[in-house]
Order: sequence, then C-alpha cells, then structure tokens
Amino acid sequence: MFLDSDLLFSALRALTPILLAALGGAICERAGVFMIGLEGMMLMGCFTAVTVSWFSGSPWLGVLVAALAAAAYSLILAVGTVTLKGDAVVLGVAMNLLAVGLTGFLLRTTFGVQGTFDDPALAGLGTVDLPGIASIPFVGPALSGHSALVYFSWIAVPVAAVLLFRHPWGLRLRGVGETPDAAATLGVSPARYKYAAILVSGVLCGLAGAQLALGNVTLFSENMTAGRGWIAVVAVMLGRAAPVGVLLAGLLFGIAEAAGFRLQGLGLPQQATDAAPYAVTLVALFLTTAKRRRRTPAGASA
Amino acid sequence: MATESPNPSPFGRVLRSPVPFSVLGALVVGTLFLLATGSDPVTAYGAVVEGAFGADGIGSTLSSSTAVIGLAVALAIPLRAGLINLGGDGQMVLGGITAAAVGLYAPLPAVLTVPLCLLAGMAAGAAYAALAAVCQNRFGVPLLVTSLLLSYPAVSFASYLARYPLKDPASSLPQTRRLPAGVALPEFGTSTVTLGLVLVAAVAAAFYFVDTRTPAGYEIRMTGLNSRFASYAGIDRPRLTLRLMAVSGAVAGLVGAVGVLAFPFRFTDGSLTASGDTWTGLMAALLASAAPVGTALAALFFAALKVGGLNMERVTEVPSELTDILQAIVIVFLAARFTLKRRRRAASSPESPAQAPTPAVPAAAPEKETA
Amino acid sequence: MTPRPESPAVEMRGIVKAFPGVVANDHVDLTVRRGEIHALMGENGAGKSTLMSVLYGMERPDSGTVLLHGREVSFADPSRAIAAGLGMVHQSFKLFPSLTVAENVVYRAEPRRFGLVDRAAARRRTAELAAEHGLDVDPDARVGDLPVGVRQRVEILKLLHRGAQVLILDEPTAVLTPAEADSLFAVLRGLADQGRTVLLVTHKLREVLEGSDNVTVLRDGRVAARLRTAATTAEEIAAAMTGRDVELDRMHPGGTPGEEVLTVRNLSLPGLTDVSLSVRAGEIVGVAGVAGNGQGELVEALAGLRPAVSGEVRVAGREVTGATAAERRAAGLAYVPEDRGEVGTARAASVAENLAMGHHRKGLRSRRGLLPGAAVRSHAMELIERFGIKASSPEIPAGALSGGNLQKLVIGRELAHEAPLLIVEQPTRGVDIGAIENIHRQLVAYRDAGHAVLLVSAELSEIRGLSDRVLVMYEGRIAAEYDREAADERTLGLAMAGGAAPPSGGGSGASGPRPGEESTASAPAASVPAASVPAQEKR
Amino acid sequence: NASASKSDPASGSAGSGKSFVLVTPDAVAQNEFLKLAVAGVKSAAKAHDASSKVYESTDDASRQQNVKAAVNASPDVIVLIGFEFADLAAQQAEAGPDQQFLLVDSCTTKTYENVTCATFREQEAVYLAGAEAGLLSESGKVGAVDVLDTPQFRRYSEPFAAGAKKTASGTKSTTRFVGGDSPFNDAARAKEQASSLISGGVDHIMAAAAAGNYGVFEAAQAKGAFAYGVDVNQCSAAEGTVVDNVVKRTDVAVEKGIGTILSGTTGRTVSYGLKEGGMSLTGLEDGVADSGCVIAEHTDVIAEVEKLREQIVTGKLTVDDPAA
Ligand SMILES: Nc1ncnc2c1ncn2[C@@H]1O[C@H](COP(=O)(O)OP(=O)(O)OP(=O)(O)O)[C@@H](O)[C@H]1O
Ligand SMILES: Nc1ncnc2c1ncn2[C@@H]1O[C@H](COP(=O)(O)OP(=O)(O)OP(=O)(O)O)[C@@H](O)[C@H]1O
Ligand SMILES: [Mg+2]
Ligand SMILES: [Mg+2]
Repeated sequence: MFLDSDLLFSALRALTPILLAALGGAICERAGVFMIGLEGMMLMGCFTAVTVSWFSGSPWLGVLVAALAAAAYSLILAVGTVTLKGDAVVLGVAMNLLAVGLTGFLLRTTFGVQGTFDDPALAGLGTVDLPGIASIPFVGPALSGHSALVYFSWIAVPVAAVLLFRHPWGLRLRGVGETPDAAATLGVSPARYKYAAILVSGVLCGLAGAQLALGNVTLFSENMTAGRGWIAVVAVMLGRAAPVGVLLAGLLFGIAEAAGFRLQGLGLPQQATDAAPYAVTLVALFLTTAKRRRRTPAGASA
Repeated sequence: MATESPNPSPFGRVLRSPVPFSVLGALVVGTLFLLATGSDPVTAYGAVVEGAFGADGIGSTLSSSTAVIGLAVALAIPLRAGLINLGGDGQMVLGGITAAAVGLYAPLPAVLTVPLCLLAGMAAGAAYAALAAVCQNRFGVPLLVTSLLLSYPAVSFASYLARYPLKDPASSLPQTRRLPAGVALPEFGTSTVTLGLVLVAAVAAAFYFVDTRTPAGYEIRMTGLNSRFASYAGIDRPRLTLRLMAVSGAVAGLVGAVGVLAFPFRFTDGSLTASGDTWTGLMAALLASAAPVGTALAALFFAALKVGGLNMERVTEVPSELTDILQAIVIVFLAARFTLKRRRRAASSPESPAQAPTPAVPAAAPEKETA
Repeated sequence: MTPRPESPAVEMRGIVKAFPGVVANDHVDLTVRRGEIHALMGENGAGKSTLMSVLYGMERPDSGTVLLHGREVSFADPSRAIAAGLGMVHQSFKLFPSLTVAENVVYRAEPRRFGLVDRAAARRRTAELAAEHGLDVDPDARVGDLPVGVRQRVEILKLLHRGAQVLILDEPTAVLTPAEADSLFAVLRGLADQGRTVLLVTHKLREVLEGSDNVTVLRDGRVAARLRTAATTAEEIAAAMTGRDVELDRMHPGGTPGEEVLTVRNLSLPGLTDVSLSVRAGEIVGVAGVAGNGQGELVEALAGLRPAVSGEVRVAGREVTGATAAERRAAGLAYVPEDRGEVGTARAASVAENLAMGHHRKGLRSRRGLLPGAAVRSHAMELIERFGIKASSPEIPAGALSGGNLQKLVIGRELAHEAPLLIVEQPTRGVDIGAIENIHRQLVAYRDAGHAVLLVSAELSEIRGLSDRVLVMYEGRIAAEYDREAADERTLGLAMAGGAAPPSGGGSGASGPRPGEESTASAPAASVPAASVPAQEKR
Repeated sequence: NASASKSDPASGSAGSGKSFVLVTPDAVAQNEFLKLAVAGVKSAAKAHDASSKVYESTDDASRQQNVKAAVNASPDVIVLIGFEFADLAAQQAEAGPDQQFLLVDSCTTKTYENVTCATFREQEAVYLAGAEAGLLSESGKVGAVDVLDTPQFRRYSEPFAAGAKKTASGTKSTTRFVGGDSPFNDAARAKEQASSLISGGVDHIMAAAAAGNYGVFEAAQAKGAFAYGVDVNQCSAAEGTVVDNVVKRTDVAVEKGIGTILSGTTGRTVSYGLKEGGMSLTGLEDGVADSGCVIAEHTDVIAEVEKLREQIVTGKLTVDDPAA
C-alpha cells in the first residue's frame, strides 16, 4: 500500500499553495514579467491571513485580506519593473528577502512572539466534503475533505487556461508579453496588462499563503513558505507557463515529495528523500526540453 | 545602466547613481519603523554603525564579508555575461565538504594540506557548476533552473557525508571531525579575520583586472550586453558559459573551503548556508550589474549592515530584522533605479537603455523560442 | 469610382514636435486627399516617423492641428486613432511571432462568442479579407514561421480588419524584394481605388515614382517640397531631400579580379542545396534573390553560424568547412550582418566598444595580452573619423546612433579588419540616399584595394551598381550567374522568379517565393520594367 | 510575551554589580527551551541581584559575533546554550581564562577550569513518554517526527520507541524527518510527515519538530491520533491530542549552573536527568490535573510510568543515549 489515497490526499494538499502561486507566476510569465518573488508574496499572504483571522475570528476575512495584502505587496514589482523599468530578477529576490524580514519583524511587534505564532483559538479554513465523491473508494478520500481553497485551486486551473488561451484578455496579455510594442500600437497598454498580471499573481500568491497558513496548517511561522515559491517558479518553467502544464509539474513535484516521505519510512536517508523531488523535476525538465528540441529542428541557437 | 564606462570618475558616478537616494530612502523608511515601535532612531543607527565599524565590530564585519564578497564575486563572474548562477549554495557546500574531507584524510604536512584543501574545494565547486553549464549547452535547460535545482541535491549530499561517513562521533551536531591541528588558514592577530579574506580580495581584484584590462573581460561584457552580437563576432558562447560557470563554482567552492578552514575548523551541516550569504551575494552582484568594484562594495555594505544590525539588537531592543528590512528596501529602491533624475529620462526613452545586466531570463513559453 | 469630396482625408497643419535637443517636426503641413497614395520622403532623422506618430496618436504634437476628413481630431492614444479609421504599419513589424496569423489580425478587435475569442470567426474573417484583397496567407500559420513578405501582408490585414480608411505605412518595403514590393503596391493601389487613403514613408525613389500620386519631402523637420509624382523626377526629389544634387544609382566601374579568395564547393545544409561559388580578390560578387531563397543560410554558413552538412568552404586558401566563426575570421573573413541592431552591435555598449569587436584580440591587444582602454578609444576615434560616423563621443551607447550611423559603424568596423574577404548583407537597408552613396563608395574602394567582397542584397539596383558578377539564388540553389554586363534587371528578375532554373520537381513549394510565383504567372514581362528605375535609364 | 523572551538590558537593579550574558544559538522562540533558558538567567539575576542580557543569534557568524561581544562585555558568567557553542566555548575559554562560561546542553571535549557544563539526558524522559505511548497505543504502532536526522534529534525518537517496547513489547515504531528547505519552520511539511505516519497506522507520535510541532499536533488532531510535545507544556496547543510533554528544565540548569559558578565551583560537568529534576514529563509533575494534557485522564498510566522513573532514577534501568 505504497500509493494509497492518504498519500494522494497529502500530495494534493501540499500541492495547493505551490499550484496557486505557480498559476500566478504563469500569468506573469505570459505577460512578459519574470516573477521570481512568488515566495515573498506567499509569505506575506501567510502572515496576513493568520493575523486577520486571529483578530477578526473569521478565516475567510483572513483569506480575503491576504489576497489584497499580497497584491499590494506585488506592487513593488509592478512599479519597479513596469513603471520604473527596474530589473525583475533583482526586485523579485529583494521581495523575497523583504518578506522574511518584514513578517519576522511584524510577528514580534504584532503578536509579541518570535518564530511561531500558534494558538488553538486561531480559526483555520475547515474542510469541505464533496458530496457523492467522498464515498468513491480510493479516489474519494483523496479528493474529498480538503479546504475550499484547494477546490478553488482546481477550478483556477481551467479558468486560467480559458482566460489565457480563449479569452480576449488572455490573447492581449500574451501579445503584451511577447511584443509589447506591437500591442501598444494597437492601443493595448502593455503597462496596464503587466500591472494586471502582477496583481493577479499577487492575489493568487496571497491565496496560496492563506491556504498554507490556514489550510495546510493553522499557524504562522517565520519563513514558513520554506522554498515553495521557488518550486512554483520551477513549475512555471517546467509547465511552460500554461496552467495545465503548471498543474502537472506541481503534481509531479508533489507526488515525488510525498513518495519521498514514504521512502523515509522504508529507511532511505532523509537527505536522499530531500533531494528526490528536485532530481525528479530536473529529469523531467531534461526530458521535456529534449523532446521539444527534437520537434523544433536545428538553427534555433537560443 | 551601471556599466563601467571607460572614463572613470567613480565618485561622480556614485553620486549621480541611485545609490545615495536608495540608502537615504531606506533610512527614512527604517526611521518610520523605529518611531512606530517606540525606539530612538539615532541610538539604533548609531549602534549599527558602531557595531559594524567600531573597534569591536570591524573585525566581525571583515570576517562576515569574506563569504559575502566571495559569493558576490562568484555570482558576478557569469552574470557579467548575462548568466545567472542560482546554485551558489550547492557549489559552496560541495567546496566546503570536499575541503573537509581532504583536510581530514590527506596524508601530508599541514602546510601542504591547506592549499590542497582550497584547491580541492575549488575543483569540486567548479565541476559542479560546470555540470549546470553542460545541462544548458547540451540539453538546452536554462542555466537559472538547472543551477538552482542542482543545488539542493548537492546540499543534501554534503549533509549526508557530514552525518554519516565523515561524522564527528563525539559531537551531537551533524558535523565532521575537527581538522588536524594546523590545517587552518592563518588568522590576523586575535581577530576572526583569516587569510580567506585576502584570498577573496585577490579573486575580486583579478576579476576587476580581467574585466577592465583584458580581451577576455571585454568578450564577457559584450556577451552580457548582447549574446547574439557575441556569437556573430566569433565568441563561442557554450564554451564561455562552461568556463564562466566553472570559475564561478570554483570561487563559490573556495568560499566553502575557506569557511571550513576557519574556526571551528570543520564542516557543520547547514552552517555555510544558514546565513543566506548566497542570496546577499547575488543581490550585490545583480545590483552592480556584476561590475567588479560595485559588486564588492555592495557586498561589503550588506555584510556591514548585518553585523551592525546584530549590535543594534544587543545594545537597543530593536530586533535585528530591521536591518534585513533596510537591506531589502535599499535593494528595491536601487533595482527600481529610483533617482530624482530618472523620471525625465524615462519619459524620453521608451526603449529603456537600462538593460545592462541582461539577466537572461529563460523563456518559459515554448512559442517564444521559435525566433 | 474615386469620389473627391471637398475635405481632404488627412490634413496636418503647422505640426511642431520637439525632442530634447531636436525639433523633429517644425511647422509641418501635410495634406492627403481621399483615395490617393501619398509618399512622404526624407533622409534619416528628417522627421517622417515622428510626423506619422503624431498623426497616429502615439506622440502629442507641441502645437499644430490634425484634421481627419475635415474634422479636427486629437488622439490620446492609438486606439482612438484606430477607432477613427486610421491604421499604421510601422517601420519594424509589430507582430506577435508566437500567435497565428488570424490571432494577429484580430488582436484587440476580436470576434467574440460567449465572451471568448471566436477563433473560427477570426479565421474566416482573415481568409475573407485576404481573398478580397489578393493577400495570400494561411490564417493558421504562426507568424514567426512566415517570411517577411507574408508578414507585411499580415500587417495590412490587421488594418483592413479594423476597417482603416487611412493607411499609414512607414518604410513598408525596406525588407521586401522588388517583386514583393510590386505586389504590395498592387494591393495598395487596389485599396486606394476603393476610396481608402494611403500614406507611405519610404526611402526608395523608384517606388515613389511608380506607386504614388503625390510626394511630400521633409528635410530637417521642415517641408522641403510638395510634388506631384507625375510631374517630377527622381533627381528633383533627391535634391529636395538632401539639399544638394545627388548622383543616383551610379554604376560603379568594374574591378580587376585576382586570385580566388572564397571558394565554395557543393555546400549543402538545410535550406541550401549544392551551392558552388567563388569570389576573387578585387571582385564584388552580388547575390540576388527573393528573400527566403537561401541567401541567409548561405551567409550564416559561410560565417560559421550554421553548420554545413556537406561540401567544402575555403577562405584565402584555408579549408574552413567545419571551422568556428572565430577560426573563419582568423582565416580572413569579415562580415556585415543583415540585422545591425540585434546582431551587428551591442546597443548598450559604447560606440568605442562596438568598434573594438574583433580587433580586440588583434591590433588592439598589447604585447602583454591586455586590452588597454586608450587603444580602444583611439581606434574608435580613428574609425569615427574615417567613416564619418556621427557620434558625439565614442563613449555614448551605440543604441543612441541612428540606423544609418549604426550601419556605418558596423561596416567601418568590418572594413577595418582589412580581411581578404568581406561578406556584406543588405548594407543599405533603411539607410538614406546620402548614406547609401557613402557606403557604396566604401565598398568599391575596399574592392579596389584588392579585397574580395560577397554582397547579398535584395536591392537590384545596388547589386547591379556594385557587382562584377551576379549570382541569383532560387530555392536554396545558385540558379544563375551573370557577368556585370549581362545582368540587366529583366534577366535578374526572371532568374529570381525561378525562370532561369530548369523546372525542378514539385515547382515552387518553398515558403518564400509566392509573390514571385504570382508575377511569373501573370506577366513576367510586365514585372520587369516595373523593376527598373527611370533615373537610371537616363544614365 | 515577546518582551519576556527578548533581551532585557539592565533588568533588576544590578545592585550587586554582577552581570550575566546569555547567548542563544537561534532566535529565542524558535526552540521553546530557549525561553526557559532566558527565564533561568533572569531568575538567576534576581537571585543574585545582578543584571542580565540576552544575545540572540541566527547562524554561525552571528554566534561567533555574539560570543565575542559577550566576552568584550566581560560579565561574571557567560551562558552559552546549545551544541553549537562547544567549539566556540573552548576557543574563548582558552583565550580568556578569567572569564567564566556556563555551557548548557553540551560540553567542550577538553575540560577547562573556567567552563562549567550542564547537559541533559533527554533520552530518559523521552523513554518515559514512549512508555506512555506503549501503554496507550491501540494500533501497536508509534512514531516520531524529528526536525532532522541528527544524533541530537534521534534522542527524541529512539528512546521513545524503546520506551514503547518496554511497556508493550510488540510495538512497532517509525521515524520521519521534516527536512527540506527550512526544516525548523516548516509546519506544513511536518504535518504531512505526521499524516503519513498516521495513515500508516501510527496512533502515538513524539513531536520533536521545533516549530513543526504544531503541524504534527494538527495532523494528529485531524485524524484522532495522539502526540507528545517537547521542552514545555504544549498541551494547550491541541487539547485532547497532546498526551504529555518531555520537559527540559533549561531554566533549572541555567540557574543552578550560575549559582555553582558564583559559589566558586567551576570546570565541572553536571548532567541533568530525571534524578536531578532537569528532565521530566508534564504528567509526572505537580498540577497534572490542570495541565490540559491527555495523560491527566490516565492515572493508571501515570502510576506505571512513575515506577519506571523510579527504576531509572535509582539506576536499575538505563536508557541508551543515541547521541553518545
Ligand atoms: N523619442 C525620441 N526622443 C528624442 N528624439 C527623438 C525621438 N524620436 C525622434 N527623435 C528625433 O527626431 C528626429 C526625427 O526622427 P524620426 O524618427 O521622425 O526620423 P525619420 O525621418 O523617421 O528617420 P528615418 O528615415 O531614419 O526613419 C530625429 O533627428 C531624432 O533625433
Ligand atoms: N530614445 C531616444 N533618445 C534620443 N534620441 C533618439 C531616441 N530614439 C531615437 N533617437 C534618435 O532618432 C533618430 C532616428 O532614430 P531611428 O531609430 O528612427 O533611426 P533610423 O535612422 O530610423 O533607423 P532605421 O531606419 O534603421 O530604423 C536617431 O538619430 C536617434 O539618435
Ligand atoms: Mg523613421
Ligand atoms: Mg529609419
């Protein structure tokens, strides 16, 4: 019973924050903004969600404010790169660093604790059972019983795909990402679309953070995103900035990680299971890139 | 655009650059934070400066900056050609664990073991970084991703070695045994500053020299500014990528080895990476567009800020996170190239000429590569 | 068919637009009637693009008024201009390479269904417009895969889809071959006949004389002349543009060929089949052909940027078939690429640094292997002086130079190598008449100094004016070779359309030569006089 | 209570003119036991009418700097807490023979006249917690979630398994390590690890996952399993789920250590275990009834475990130290 519904359940739950952030990253990528600050925005979402849920008693208000706060935070990148033409990589990394410092500082000043804020009275998101599905053997227990944001992330994938590839907004956004000049001459403001993409990714990262801090667990701890934003960045790349691709990339990573946990149980050293998901992702990248290269014949000296 | 133009008037350039504005802006924001939390900004900032440059602090600043400058230079070297190496952690840690293994097992007198450790650490870092370059050259996977992803297994591998084969049985910490007596870099007086700082400074100087004075440095810069131009002119980009990454990894490995050859003279799992020097170094390099002097200065500044922040926390009650925030704000301002002058410039040049560092961001969308 | 209402389609009055340090438009008046093709001419930097940007709402004029069909307008941004029936094709294509033709055409004016893009309708609409105006394109093709000629059609389809009544085209033919340009003009004439108005910015006198109804010439931001095409000559226009008499399309005297410097034998690679050619010292060999017939592949293969599958290449007696770009340069090859901005220079680097490329491991390197800044600078000063590059200082970024000066920079740098073999691609594309003269003189002088030159150009007059021998490429092969005397425009035109080659297998299946196909089929004879320049025939 | 854990310069009147500096290896609240250490140094300051300061470190570089700063301040006692300081203490003790050091939780390999060590035998209390688990487990499977696979953390998993086997011989045990990018803070990952243990049938989990403990508790709570906390009473974090806690009285070690140094006895190593009251279980202390811990309802179990404690205290039973 190596691959059981519990493992799948865990993998799906662990996947959610990464998936939401990666969707945001994919939208930015399509808009021509290289978004490396997912981690920082997610962490801001974590902190805000916990803070607002704690003071208001309403986790959903926490989710809402987390989305708004992360979006506000994403303005650093929007103003920095779009308006002031700064470098997206520098700003993104700076946003990650700033978020760690800022949430740590605020944790101390707001809650008077350091490291972790956890309280049984902190309201989490709660779980939702999917009627009808919950009773299906194997699949049911894995798919049902998640928080509402988990289901939201599943819906967000097709919605984002349709938005990007079928809706006029997506067509324009992709145009902006590829040739901003061309979009501008047709009256589409690249700046406006880039702002929109960055803000949407902020919202998604805020939700990712809220899910991590109020759904996956119910607490805030410093630097609790623990590299998930980076995994999201890699998922954007591996998934070729397409929502479904991002989902598959995230799933691959999530399953590799969940399987790694199991392998620990079978006596593999912790270091091997730590490294496994990254190695699997790397191999997947090689395979997909090699396949793509074979399809596009020579000449393309990237 | 922070390309170092050949007509040098460094001070004028610094003053006209966004640096003063950014530092000032960060100080203002920091002051707001301090006032909001009921602290005295003068005391706090005074403690930062005293802690970083005072008689007791300067040693700490210099020893901290050994790693930060080293990594900044390591990452700046490929960045000068537009290549982002995100795998500094892995390369440094491999350099460290290799140096530790060599130091423990090399059957040589200490005088010979030390340089051997350094060389072995550099070789390990170089080889591992080169692997990322090969992945890009051979398989077309962007360097940014391969270097990042390769870093994790390297850290895990070193951690494994430190916890099992090279473990110090007497310690509860996951660390290797202590290097034999004498297998250490000489220290300056009673300070924690070691010869490592001199080595790192030498590397930075060599980088400066190559960058400004040699044909190779010129080729690297041109590749960073326009890689198609470079290939057109006959610069072999895959080979350059391989070499730059190898050098970068070697320097990162050197930093790891230097860390192991300094107190407490062993490889402790996690201790090289815990302070996040790789990120700080990367920021310094990115901010300076990988220009050698700017990179080193930015790295020194960040190291000083960190050391000073710790002193501020000891002296006042202000959490040292404040200096992390200050650092990030300086970076944000700098990255956004916030100067008072820039707005006018931006209005008149729609095609931003500020693309100096050209961080080759990989195209994720498949279609983008058809060109 | 063409109604002539009272008010002109476009009227610009007293337009002033200044940039820091430059008055790009200085009280410019421009009147364009409905149904006419109006040409706007002038040297690089004369203010043509600026004027069109003002009309299109991309730049706000400092003063002056714009009237459209008699009504005063003021566009805050291009989308307002588009809504008012204006459409613009820009100097460089503004397309999305990864999107399909249909997507490019309907961008920001998408047919919708349930709020989503109706892709079937977009495809249908594109196909209908294309058929209606004789613009042959596949709506499902990715624009990135298309040759430039077809991309130009996509640009026009974009305007038509938006129902543009006034079409602005900024140097639309700079990248087109004569045949492609001719078919473009046929389309434009058809549009004008339907009552649309065409405003055309160009440097090419031939097109203006044959395709337009009226000409406005700008010089230094002011109107230098307003001419009726039927009543003017090329000389008159050129004089108005430059303010002096210009010797147009001069036939330069031939050279005295010596030893073979470049030898290519049976070279094959994707896009190139069994190419053999040679260039001797003291000789300019021109390579003519419709874009996409293998010239690009040939040049890149010779320069070492593309691997050969079979065959042999020798430069100055050295075998370099498998050599890298660097080794070829060492063997004696210099190369002026087609794309000076993206390939030939690093825009963010200084002029001096751009001029140093390739010299940095040769003349500029000191005995100790270093690259002294002083040497780079003095080298730059020397070339700036020698080639008349207009740069305020060698330290300014190359990106600040105008296109013509950037081209001089690249050519100057490559000529300065004094390499036995120079490969030049499209040396005068987008460059004004004065600069063209200068560049041509330099190339001839280089040849006369005993070097071999391989010139690839889509400009037949340039090929004819400079070459000692002319090769015509068609479908990746050398289809024909002519001596300078035999290479008249009619012969070349035929050969470029495949007329000189033995009809091979499946005919013209390649992506490139569709326009050529058209002109051969309809009237090869008719297309040929169209390709000749009246000014030249007088000489 | 951040200010409580924060450095508190010049606390007390310092009438005696004595001063103590505590240097922590990490930010204080990261490991609960650091809070106790701070409390210990404070109550020592109170007892000796001295002043106290706390320097918090985050990484090796800051540990070195803080120790240096402490040495420069030359207080009466420098308290260093954690394994991380073993090398540093040796170095500084050698350099400054007049400075007194109290090294808590580890010791230098060589002995120095001016270094007093206080170490803990965590394994003894963990063993008792395991014994409770063995008695309470219904599935016969217990487990542990550790931060990392290090000897230090194995002290929390291996004795737990041994204790469970002692009271229920057929008990099976499994250990998971949080690992990953940020192992000390990754509660979500710790939760997944715990969940996977529980779905494998484990119903009692020793949580030694630092900040990840809360994740372990959540996982247990969600699936009706039980967990054991560390360092302090963590039962309130998940009432009805946390059975008991392995309490490490760092405060006792610090306070007593300072006391012995001031009284002139230096250079000794004191090991704190069940016998010395340095290690304990919440369930074995006074006030179990109000502790909010599950163990409060199982007085029979407490009685059993009490017997085991007696055996350990009297030396009849020795618990293996995995870190030894
Ligand atoms: N964005 C700008 N900022 C500053 N000056 C500009 C800008 N755009 C144009 N200019 C100036 O305006 C003048 C006219 O430029 P414009 O691009 O209109 O010339 P043009 O006639 O289109 O030239 P070409 O034939 O090369 O396309 C130039 O001399 C240039 O210096
Ligand atoms: N952002 C700018 N700032 C200052 N001057 C500019 C700017 N953009 C363009 N120019 C000036 O405008 C003039 C024309 O520029 P443009 O890019 O149109 O060159 P061009 O000659 O038209 O080249 P090409 O025809 O090859 O595109 C040049 O002299 C250039 O210096
Ligand atoms: Mg123009
Ligand atoms: Mg032009």
